[in-house]
Amino acid sequence: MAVITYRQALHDTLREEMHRDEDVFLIGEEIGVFEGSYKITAGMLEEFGEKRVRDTPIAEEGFVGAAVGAAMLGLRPVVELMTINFSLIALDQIVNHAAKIYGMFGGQTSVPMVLRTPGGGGQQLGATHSQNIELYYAFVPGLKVVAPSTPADARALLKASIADDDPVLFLENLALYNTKGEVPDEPEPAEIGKAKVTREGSDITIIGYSRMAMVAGQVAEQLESEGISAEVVDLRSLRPLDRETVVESVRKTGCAVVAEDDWLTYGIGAEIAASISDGAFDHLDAPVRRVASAEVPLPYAKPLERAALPSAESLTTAVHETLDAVGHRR
Amino acid sequence: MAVITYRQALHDTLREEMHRDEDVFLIGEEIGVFEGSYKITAGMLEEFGEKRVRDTPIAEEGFVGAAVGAAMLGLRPVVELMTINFSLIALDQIVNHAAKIYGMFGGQTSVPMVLRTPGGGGQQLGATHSQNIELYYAFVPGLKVVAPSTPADARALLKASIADDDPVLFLENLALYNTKGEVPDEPEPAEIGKAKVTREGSDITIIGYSRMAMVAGQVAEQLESEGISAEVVDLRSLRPLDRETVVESVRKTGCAVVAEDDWLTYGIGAEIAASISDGAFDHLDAPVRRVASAEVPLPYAKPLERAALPSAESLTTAVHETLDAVGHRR
Amino acid sequence: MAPQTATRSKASSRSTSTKARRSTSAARSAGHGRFSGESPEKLRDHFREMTLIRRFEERAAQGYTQAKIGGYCHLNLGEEATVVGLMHALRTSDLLFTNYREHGYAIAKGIEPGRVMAELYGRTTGTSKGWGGSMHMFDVENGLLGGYGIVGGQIPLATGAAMAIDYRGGDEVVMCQMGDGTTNIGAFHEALNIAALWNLPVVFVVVNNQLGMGTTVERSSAESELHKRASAYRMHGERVDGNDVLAVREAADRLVERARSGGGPALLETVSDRLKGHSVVDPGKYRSDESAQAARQNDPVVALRAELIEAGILDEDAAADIETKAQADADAAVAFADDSPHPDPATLFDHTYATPVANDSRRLPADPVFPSSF
Amino acid sequence: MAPQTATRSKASSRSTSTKARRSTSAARSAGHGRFSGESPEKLRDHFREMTLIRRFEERAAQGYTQAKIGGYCHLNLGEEATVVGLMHALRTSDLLFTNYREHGYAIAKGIEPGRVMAELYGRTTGTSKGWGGSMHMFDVENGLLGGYGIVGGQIPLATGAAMAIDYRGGDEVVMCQMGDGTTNIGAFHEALNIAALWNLPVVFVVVNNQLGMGTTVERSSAESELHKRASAYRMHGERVDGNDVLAVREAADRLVERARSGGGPALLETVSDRLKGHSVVDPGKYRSDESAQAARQNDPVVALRAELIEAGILDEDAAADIETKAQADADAAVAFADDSPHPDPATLFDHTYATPVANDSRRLPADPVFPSSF
Ligand SMILES: Cc1ncc(C[n+]2csc(CCOP(=O)(O)OP(=O)(O)O)c2C)c(N)n1
Ligand SMILES: Cc1ncc(C[n+]2csc(CCOP(=O)(O)OP(=O)(O)O)c2C)c(N)n1
Ligand SMILES: [Mg+2]
Ligand SMILES: [Mg+2]
Repeated sequence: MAVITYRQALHDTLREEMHRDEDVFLIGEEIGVFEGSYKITAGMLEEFGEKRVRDTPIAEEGFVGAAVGAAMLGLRPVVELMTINFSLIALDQIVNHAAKIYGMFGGQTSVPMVLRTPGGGGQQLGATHSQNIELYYAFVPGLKVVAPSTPADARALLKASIADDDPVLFLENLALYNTKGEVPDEPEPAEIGKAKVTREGSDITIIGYSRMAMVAGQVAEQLESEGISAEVVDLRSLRPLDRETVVESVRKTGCAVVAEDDWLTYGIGAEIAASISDGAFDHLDAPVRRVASAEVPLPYAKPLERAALPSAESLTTAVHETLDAVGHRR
Repeated sequence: MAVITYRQALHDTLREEMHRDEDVFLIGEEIGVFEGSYKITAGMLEEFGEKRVRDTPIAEEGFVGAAVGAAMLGLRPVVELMTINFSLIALDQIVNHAAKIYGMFGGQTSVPMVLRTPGGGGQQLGATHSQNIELYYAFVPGLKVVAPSTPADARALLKASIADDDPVLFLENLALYNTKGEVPDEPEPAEIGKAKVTREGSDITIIGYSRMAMVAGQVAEQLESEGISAEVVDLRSLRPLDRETVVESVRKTGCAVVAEDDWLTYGIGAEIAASISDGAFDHLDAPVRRVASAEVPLPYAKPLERAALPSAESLTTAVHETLDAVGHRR
Repeated sequence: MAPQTATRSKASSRSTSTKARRSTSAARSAGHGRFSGESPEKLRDHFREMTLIRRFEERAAQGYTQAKIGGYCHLNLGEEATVVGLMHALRTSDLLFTNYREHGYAIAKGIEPGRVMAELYGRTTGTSKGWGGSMHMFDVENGLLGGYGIVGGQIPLATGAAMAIDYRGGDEVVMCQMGDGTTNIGAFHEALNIAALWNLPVVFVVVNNQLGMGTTVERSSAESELHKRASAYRMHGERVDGNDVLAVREAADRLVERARSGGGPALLETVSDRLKGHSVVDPGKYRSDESAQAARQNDPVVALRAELIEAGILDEDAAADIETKAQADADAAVAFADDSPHPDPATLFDHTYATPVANDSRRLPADPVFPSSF
Repeated sequence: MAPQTATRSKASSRSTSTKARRSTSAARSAGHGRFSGESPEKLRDHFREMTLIRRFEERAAQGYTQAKIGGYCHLNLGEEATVVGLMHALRTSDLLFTNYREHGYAIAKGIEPGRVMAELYGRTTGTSKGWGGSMHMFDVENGLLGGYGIVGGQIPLATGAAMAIDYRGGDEVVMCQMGDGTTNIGAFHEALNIAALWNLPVVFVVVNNQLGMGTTVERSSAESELHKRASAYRMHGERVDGNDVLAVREAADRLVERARSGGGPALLETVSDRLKGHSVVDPGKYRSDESAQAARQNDPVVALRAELIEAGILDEDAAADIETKAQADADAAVAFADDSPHPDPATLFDHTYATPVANDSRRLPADPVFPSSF
């Protein structure tokens, strides 16, 4: 067990997989000479050479599509999309091609590829560079979408994603790269499609993924000092979605808050709230509450950006108000 | 009042708006010489000339972006995207540009444009040509999304969309073009952002939009003959979303089924179900049920396609089972 | 016909429409000389294949009208010389990516016509087990890596396949077919740049049938000599008469072997006609009578038949035999398709994922989100 | 320098890097002759503006280091001659679309430096009221129709603006700036084709600073003489020395007036250097010492100063005065920005829609979906 950053966990795992399997290669903008916009691939061009660490022109549709084509022939490309915002340009190749090629041709060829990309706001990057649009992928049958919140999960899920024969969108987050956590030296690949109760509790369930799963853990810890026992569920996989783990927790606690970085209306949390309201119908003591971004094109100026994004404070408020609604004593 | 098809309603309204306002023009693939893939614009090139009915190369990103740029200068382009499936290629221009230009530049220029596009499956067009991905637009602040289900609403909402100073995604449906209905000769523009109770009832609420709002109406009529009184809410606008009208109906009926053509998980219905479960929490007698497409890349073969898509039958089953759950006598 | 290269500055500036085409009479006057060095058997084979594709497509149109075939249905009528010429340049192990107008390619690449028709009929014996339909044929064994319905979608994929061949040091070549209208989409630009930059073994073929639906090349492409667009990537580009099976074969052969031996990608433009509408349902009203008439006069199947007879390579009887056989094969394909089973709705969830996964949704529309047991 | 056109076949094949640039000594030896016919006042103006941009960008870098500026921050250091030369070709009513590296353009197009700095500082007095930041400046009055952060995103928009001008019969011209790396994205291809096809009044400018982040032109563009890519659209293309403000101005003037008088779109490539990293935070480790050194030696501000002094158009004192004034203006811009108010969080929902609409969500993260009153 070593304590390393999320960035390091990604870097180590990529290297390990590159050593393990000749068919694994990296492709994306600025991953080689520039060493990656967020330095995940630092040093890897030197270690593995141009064939396996491939800098591309600025042509998201072209190089993502090329990775799909290479995967159809059995290579295992790991694509870096500089941020999820730029993935829109490649969306046709991902949604209409990567996700459909296996089914549309009757199961004749699989598309074993991983698309790594960070989402997230809070860096004053403005409306076009701060989005949380994992929904665009999580919605699509044929894709798998994972969203680790810890270095350990980043490592275990990246291993699983590379081993998987289907296209996997691997969601990272700008705010997580420098976070630290314990990572087993020889981790097992995680099972894609499984959520995890990362903290047990009895008063309320907080559900999150990616950055907000981390925030949820911090809030739960803080709540404990107030005498509130919050259970935290980290979704980890957005597609497939592990409704059972979420619902089981809420059946126990009787109330829930969903924490997400994306916009509220039609966001990931809508499905979580709908699923809880359905699966825990007889157990819910209050409506499921959602904490999400304000529905605006995210402004650049710090005071506006701060007001628009969910945080430990807004999550705490929602937990308190939900507990008030169920008559929980603090 | 004349009884006309949905196609005719669109055609008439486009002509009328072109005559009313010189700044309105049409742009898209095959809308002129070919008269439109679905013939909405038949005869209009001849009537209005090449300047105002502009055939484009196959370049969705290019011509949609050009329409955005023209709208920034005050023209009012009405874009036809041949089907919503091809809109993915233009998504960056719609989501990162059209939707954000007003806010990102501090409100200095609006983008008054309409994007008309049909969605829908059921025509054996296969996985890439049968999608219901209105979610991609409904999710985005800065866009407005309307989805009329009748010729009258098609006409009234198209007028409202062209009059609106923001980018509006106007969702049509392949299965609606030939449907007929009464249309007032001099309609008022509809108010964007408002749902409508299209049929009153007391036992259950069925919520739908676009094709499934029409199917919901047919099912409700059929149910009446069984002695079931179903209220139907046609959302009409997906963004903004009129939660109040939906919730008020369910507060009255005590149970609800959402009918949608898209995939269930993270689909439009998730938000509807979550909102009902929240806003009608104390009035709901059973979980909100969703009827949606099976989560697969839609196959070509008819028996498979039929099994995957929602229909009057599957909606009826869901209504029956929901009424059973609340103990309603039939 | 001398190859025209877009990378050389002296590329001729013939217009897109008729000039690039050898007129039938010119072909005839070339007489036997034009076929010298060709094995008569091979020439007859070309005619046989072109005729089979013609008959097959006619039966497909019929099947569509009878509602045996659904969705969109785009035919290769008028493109038979191009299809056969191109496919003769490929080995079975070479990989082909096409657009949605690919029935003829599937057959010429070696797939049984019955399996192609069965796909149109949506049957389990089809090339894609009925999951793909007319636009989405696929067959690993014969190296057809897919017909694709999204305009331009196949171009990055083909480029990636070539990258994989290069990565592994294989000697296969990828051919990527597309239409004239498709050269205007972003994916074309991005992929060709990448292919040239990385010197990948891929030959891009623009089948210029002079129309994208109802839009002429001149109304959609600012550079209407499409092969010249290769120059934006320092890529070799050239144009041939798409109605001339030998010219197409020669150019394709040369460019495929060039790519195979490390010479890099190329862009080949073939110029021909669309004999019918964009798809079976399109009456083509936007087309002038003269243009439709001219297309019929350039019919490559009719022309080759006449040329082969004039050159003494075929006689009327032999030609008729070939035609009868082609008709029988097309009919047999229909019979095979019609006798084949429809997919069982129970298989609906069989092809969402290659690696099974926890919590995958397998819900039919009437099913609740949670099974009652939960 | 004679214009090189990509549509003419004899375009020279100089390499991208140094050859296209006039060396400082060559410029010097051109002596007074090179400036003949130029008004000395205008030449001093060019130097003044270039110096102001230089000082402004240095202060922006400082503001970023002090965390007064957030997000990404891309500077025009090394591109001052290009920026000033281009902007002098435009009228106030002409419209400019740029990428995210646009501070200098905003100033040279006529916007008060204080408002540009205030945008970087995220204040209400900024060009976009603090909503846009470094990458997203906008000002209708001065015809800046936006800096855009998505690579290539501005190209279709600019094309559409030109379409609107054409639609209305106006005489404005659109200029669309972009970087070298941007010529590889699909939007470039789609938009240039459309602009050429419809003969729109737009001049596309590729500011070839020879790097896209850490990627050289040769590693990203198969045709590295980027102006030649215009030929794929039968569009006029040419290349000039981006370190030479007069060469840039002359070419831009000519192409803008050509577009204004119905001559259609053109592609102008300017070749210069990036003096610093891609953005303020980039140390540029991937760059060789020689390349960075060469860039510094080609510094266009230093070169113009020396040339003007040698030609007797400036003396040391006058030059120093201009520099002092530029520094004072940059400092004043900072002071203005720093004194300006931050936006009030209560204005968060002010700019989602131009036409108010029923049921718009105005929820803060901690707010419930339904107000308790519902
Ligand atoms: C991205 C996209 N846009 C539009 C369409 C609709 N469409 C299908 S075929 C076609 C015309 C293509 O013309 P061309 O490339 O010349 O090929 P051809 O049909 O002539 O073989 C169009 C516009 C599509 N399938 N995909
Ligand atoms: C679609 C898209 N992909 C990637 C990026 C990230 N990115 C920002 S600037 C840049 C390099 C652009 O290079 P160039 O066009 O030469 O412009 P320069 O920065 O040199 O002015 C990249 C890759 C982006 N903003 N948008
Ligand atoms: Mg064509
Ligand atoms: Mg650059």
